[in-house]
Amino acid sequence: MSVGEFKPLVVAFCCNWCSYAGADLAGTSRLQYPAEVKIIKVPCSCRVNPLFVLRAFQKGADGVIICGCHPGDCHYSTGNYYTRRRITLLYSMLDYLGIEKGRTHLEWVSAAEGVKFATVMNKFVEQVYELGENRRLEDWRCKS
Amino acid sequence: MYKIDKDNLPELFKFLTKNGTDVFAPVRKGNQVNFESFTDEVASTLDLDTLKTVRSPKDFVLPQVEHLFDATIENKQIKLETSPLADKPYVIFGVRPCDVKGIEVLDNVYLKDPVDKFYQARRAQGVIISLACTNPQQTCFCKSFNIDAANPQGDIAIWLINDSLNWKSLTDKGANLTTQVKHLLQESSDIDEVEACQKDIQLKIDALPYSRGLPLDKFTPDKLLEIFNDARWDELSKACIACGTCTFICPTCQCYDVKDYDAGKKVKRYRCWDSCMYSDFTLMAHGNSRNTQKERFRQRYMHKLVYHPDKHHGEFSCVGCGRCVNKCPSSLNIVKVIKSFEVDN
Amino acid sequence: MQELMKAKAQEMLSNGSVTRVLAWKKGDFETNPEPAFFTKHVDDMVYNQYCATNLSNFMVGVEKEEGKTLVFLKPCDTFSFNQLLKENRISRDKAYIIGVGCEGVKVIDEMQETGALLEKCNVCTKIKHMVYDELIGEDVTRRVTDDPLTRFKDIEAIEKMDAGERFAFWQGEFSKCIRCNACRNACPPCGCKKCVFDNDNYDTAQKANVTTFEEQMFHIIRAYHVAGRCTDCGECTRVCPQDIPLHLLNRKFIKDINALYGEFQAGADIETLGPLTDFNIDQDAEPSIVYDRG
Amino acid sequence: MCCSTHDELIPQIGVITAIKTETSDVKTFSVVLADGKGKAFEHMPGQCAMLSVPGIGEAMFSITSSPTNTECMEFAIKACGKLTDYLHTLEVGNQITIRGPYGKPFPVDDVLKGQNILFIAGGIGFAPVRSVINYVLDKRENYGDIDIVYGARSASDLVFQDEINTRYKNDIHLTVDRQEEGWTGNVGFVPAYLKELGFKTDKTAIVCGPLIMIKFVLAALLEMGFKKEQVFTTLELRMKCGFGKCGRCNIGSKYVCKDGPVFRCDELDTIPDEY
Repeated sequence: MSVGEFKPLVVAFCCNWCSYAGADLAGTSRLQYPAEVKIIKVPCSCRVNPLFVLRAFQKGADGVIICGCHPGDCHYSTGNYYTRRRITLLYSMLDYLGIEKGRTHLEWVSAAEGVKFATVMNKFVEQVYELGENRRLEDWRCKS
Repeated sequence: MYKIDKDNLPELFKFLTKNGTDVFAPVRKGNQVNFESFTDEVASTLDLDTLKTVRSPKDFVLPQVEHLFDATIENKQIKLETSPLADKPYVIFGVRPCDVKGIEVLDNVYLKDPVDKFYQARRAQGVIISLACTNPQQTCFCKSFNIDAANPQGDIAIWLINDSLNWKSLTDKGANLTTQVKHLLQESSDIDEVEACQKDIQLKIDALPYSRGLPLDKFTPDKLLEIFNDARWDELSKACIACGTCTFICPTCQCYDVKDYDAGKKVKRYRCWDSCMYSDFTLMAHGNSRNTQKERFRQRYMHKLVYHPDKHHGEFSCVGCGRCVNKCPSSLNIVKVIKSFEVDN
Repeated sequence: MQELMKAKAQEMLSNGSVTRVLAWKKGDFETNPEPAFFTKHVDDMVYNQYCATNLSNFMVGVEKEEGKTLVFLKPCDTFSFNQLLKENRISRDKAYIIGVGCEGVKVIDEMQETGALLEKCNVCTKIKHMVYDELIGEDVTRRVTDDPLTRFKDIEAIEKMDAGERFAFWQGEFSKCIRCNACRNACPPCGCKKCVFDNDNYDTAQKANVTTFEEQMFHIIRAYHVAGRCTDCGECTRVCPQDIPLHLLNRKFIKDINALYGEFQAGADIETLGPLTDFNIDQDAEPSIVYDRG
Repeated sequence: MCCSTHDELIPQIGVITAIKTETSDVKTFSVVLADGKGKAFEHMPGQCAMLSVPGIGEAMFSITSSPTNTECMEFAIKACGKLTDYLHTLEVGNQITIRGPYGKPFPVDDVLKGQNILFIAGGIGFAPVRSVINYVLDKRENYGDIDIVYGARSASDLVFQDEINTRYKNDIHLTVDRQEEGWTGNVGFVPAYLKELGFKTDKTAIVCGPLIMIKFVLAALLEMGFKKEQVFTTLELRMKCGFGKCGRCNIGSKYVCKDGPVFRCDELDTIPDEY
């Protein structure tokens, strides 16, 4: 693949109750967000095991974004408080290992924030475009 | 016999790599010495003084991972694309006498009925240049397995005396390589010097703590059941934490697993080293024939000391390199096992 | 000290107050004692500066067995014991803990002293036993440093590199990994019955590092699974046959946890919630703190 | 052997030409080469083959058909693991990979020739035995009397019903573990039934089934006056290569894949009890 053709793959883990509904709202409101984003619905953002993030990269993702309810709004009361700590540590570790910071992101998106969802996705995909193809966390077997 | 100065080795290696032969030689990185591919960058960190590389030269004939084929499934049709066999010549430089024997043990498994073609191809491409152990260490017990550290085997043998390498080719492969690099070697007839070096090595070996005879005569195939059922295995295996360190650094451990990796567009099948210390080694749908760590631990040592000799005319599949003595997290090792059988029950 | 320990162990075995003794047994050399269970005589027991193994981990193995176990623990090993206790993997009443002093564990190579102490001993601050029934001998444990931050010096050095350098550094280290699982098996909190890397239902169970990705994945996930539970006992680095500085991963988590969620030492007690099983509604930082710093 | 130009670990491609549902969890698959060249290889009764679906796994299966079946090879497979579950989802026309044959067969052309043979099988253990029975029936003149004792957990777990009702009808004695409606045959475990039937000892026995059954059948046979030398059995352990290299299927110094899977029962006394 030459550089000019680079089209990233972005995986978005969205919580069922807020962010996934937010994405829905973005869709029904006819707001544009990039087709590079592939959404995976999870019951709660705290369902996202660090292994999921790594495996998304392994299978060819160039960026991974996790979306959940705003702190305080979790459908399960406290799920996203755990997410907050876990993902902070994970991102910090990835940074420590020399993985580009821009490849991972976490954003709180409520069911009412269709606009925010679209904006966040646009911005994140743009950021991944700038970073280019994921090289540091890739598994060549899944690319060839 | 030939000679070459230690300082001229990089030149020799460069000549070989330029002519399409990969060279692997012991290179120091941090606290460790391992066989690395020779490049200009590593020339300054060549290390012929450290006795043992952490990983054994088994890597070159039986790599930890070997791709077998790629499979694609399209429209219910399976297509296989077989991985090519090794076809690039290489030289492993500085293999210790015990490790040379280790490769011979692997040969006896992989080059016989049926021949393993991947192994055979790698083996055929390689020239082994062995290095006598001028400074054997106290974890060595090669003498117990009748390996002469002063008389290394392989294709070419080398004695390092006062920074100069005494070079003697032992096989046709070795002779061919010698001819190829003759212009970089000097003729030599210092047989006395080599003999003196050999004597010196043998004296040092004799003085090692483990050279005073391990009771290997206790391990004979006719006593297979008796040893297998011995109560001592319980005690011996208690400290084992079921890691694969001993297996993976061992120059003769030969078991492998066959695995598939589904990479989306294709499935990659490869084989990789496996360890009998792992619980899934013998796990089947209906159960496990070796359920406890004691059984797994016993399997490893029984294989080395009884099963392998039973199948291969009395040849032990341990060469006394001492790597397990050095590296076991729980300080277990084959010497402790052998010694514990010294007294009959 | 060794003689006191032997006498005590023999006494407790003989009068039946314990069924077995977990300690170290003499090896072929002075330098390679192995962890061992004694049930009758303790003649072969030793205790010296080569007794490195964290015996707490072996307590998990005898949890299901009958009777009480007398176990000798160095100060830092007691943290692991507490951590295991907290996770209900061992029970307190099945152990009789005798705390022994520690002057640091010596590094050996080819069964010979190298003159160095284990890295963890060079930055040791764990001088007190966290849990014990009895302390034996005079206290020989020495404090190395009064500055608890000393142990984060190496981490800071890596943090100061740029991303490319960090990546190159870790690639160099991870590429040495032979996936022998020694770090996993020697680690007290790493105790899943079926490790995700052994579970055939996932394609993470590949047994070997086929690609550089798998080297990274194994170590990131392993470190992450013990984040907030790692007592920094240093067993992973000690047992690694390939000398990978694995403690630098675990300690990075500890450093982050301390900085973000307040000082925490796993194994210091058995009541405090672990940092990853707890939260602070108002004060926890957002993950964006990672993007914002340097 | 297959692919003489390349390594033994590289399989051939086979295609499933028929699937017969034997019981709720056993299906018999007929396999030929995908390139239309017929059977993948010739084998002898008791030998095994490595079947695989790339991406799912590879495992050793005994070949259920007799070599006298010149058209295809059959495998009776019970769904009990990752690969076997997947195989059960396959349809006629799907491809799998196959390599073999592996192992030492039953000595049908020497020791067993001219003998009266007693076949004893339990559950899916009938699969390898069927290969021998069909071989013997197809070369009937070479052998003496034959008897088959076959047991399963319930009547619906009996495999190869068609053949039981036709070809084997006159020679077979069936038993199920527990009484059930509509079952008129014997009820009880195989070893007990065996003693009840009370065979003469002028036979050679071939036993296959769950390990625990093999052990009890052997005890029963010895009690009835059989010698261990008269009894053959076939074992299985986890295998990866199939030819004595991968190092896991050994019992003592014998590899089940290469020195077995068929063992004469007196041989079992010389190897450790680790199977």
